Amino acid sequence: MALKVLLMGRLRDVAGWRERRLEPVPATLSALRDVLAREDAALGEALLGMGVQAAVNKALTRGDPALAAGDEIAFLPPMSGG
Amino acid sequence: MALKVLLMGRLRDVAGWRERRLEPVPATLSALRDVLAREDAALGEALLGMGVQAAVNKALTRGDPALAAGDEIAFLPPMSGG
Amino acid sequence: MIAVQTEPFDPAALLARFSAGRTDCGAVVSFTGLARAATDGAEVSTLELDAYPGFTEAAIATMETEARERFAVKDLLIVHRHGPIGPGEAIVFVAGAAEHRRDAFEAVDYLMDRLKTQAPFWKKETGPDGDRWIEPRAPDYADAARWSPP
Amino acid sequence: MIAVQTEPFDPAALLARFSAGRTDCGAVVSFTGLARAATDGAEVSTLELDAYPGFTEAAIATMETEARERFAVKDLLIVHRHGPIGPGEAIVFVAGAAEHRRDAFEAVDYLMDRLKTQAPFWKKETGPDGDRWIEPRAPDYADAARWSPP
Repeated sequence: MALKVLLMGRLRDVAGWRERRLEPVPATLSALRDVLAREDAALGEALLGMGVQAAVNKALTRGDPALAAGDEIAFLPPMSGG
Repeated sequence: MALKVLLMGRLRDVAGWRERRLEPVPATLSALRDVLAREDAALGEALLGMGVQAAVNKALTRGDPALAAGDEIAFLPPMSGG
Repeated sequence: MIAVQTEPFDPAALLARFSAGRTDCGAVVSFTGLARAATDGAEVSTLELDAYPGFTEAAIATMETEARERFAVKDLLIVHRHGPIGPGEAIVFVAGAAEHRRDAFEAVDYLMDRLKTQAPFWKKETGPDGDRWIEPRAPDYADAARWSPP
Repeated sequence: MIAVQTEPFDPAALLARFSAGRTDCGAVVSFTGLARAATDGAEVSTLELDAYPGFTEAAIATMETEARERFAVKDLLIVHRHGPIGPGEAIVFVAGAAEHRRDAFEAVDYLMDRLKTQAPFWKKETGPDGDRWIEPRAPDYADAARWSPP
């Protein structure tokens, strides 16, 4: 099983995609960022931008969690409702 | 022409009236209070109660204005809308 | 706009009319004051508000003017009922529209503090335990004191 | 109660339903956020909000729970739209009912500050000058910082 990667907000415009499956599964969140940055330097930079957070399986995460097949990773620029 | 005297709120319950005409016209607001107090001591006391204000011709007044025939005097306990 | 009336009014209809066609305002705040069925545990069957015709409208109009001077609002609406009011019925409706929400919140909050402590109405609650006149509570005066003098 | 939906909604109808039959609450405060036709002078033809299904609802539900713990409210309602939204249409509606008005005002004010800075939506304005992503403004973060941490 692959990893599911989601981009939200302006990250979608930077990358030109919203959702993809990724195989093989990188071991950690930072390894996933590296894989994406090697393919698309602009996206790699945007993922490290001010206020961009990551959620693993719909829970906000801090640090560098390990990833497993079937996980859903979302990259979230600053949020704003209302 | 007489003076028109209005009572609002709980002053109406104390006095048992809401509006009356008064003749002769007392010279000042304090003289009017004295006239009313002589007729009804409970009302006289209530008129001096905490937060009771007076309006002459629908304008709040401070001090002891002179009164004239045709004036409308209202005694106003603490106000509360909403 | 202000209205002081004995007729019941529908806060939702007022909000609909107040908000209609606003493409210049990001924020509409409304306050509805409802007559409660009990105060401090004592049952209330009717709330009766007396107004002083002419004087009451003028005082509320002054409050509205001062709120417009104080906050960056595009529009304000104050509707206040008097006469007998049953539990669950609306006593007052205040709405504010502004480009940004802080002005709308503060204008409505400010007007309610002013109305509670300074609007010329006198309120009597009638219930099975008799009548009682309602005057502003200590927190009402404390709330009103949060705003600097005009 | 919370709802996150793409369907348009009518704030007045929500207020009517939210206020109906309340004889235990003296105060109902509502906030309606409307899509503006222009931001900082730039014309906006459409506002588009993206949500993250599941994650967005959960984050808003947490905010509602925290507001209930923080303020003495009897009821809260949050309705938030996503997808494309035209000028003048409602984006968000928040209502709070409380025995006393301060709790109702503060709960709605608090929820709007949280929603503006922390609700998982991403907003894009589309107009004749192109697209732009909208992120919280400095005053939004300042407003949110007024509340002590949970």
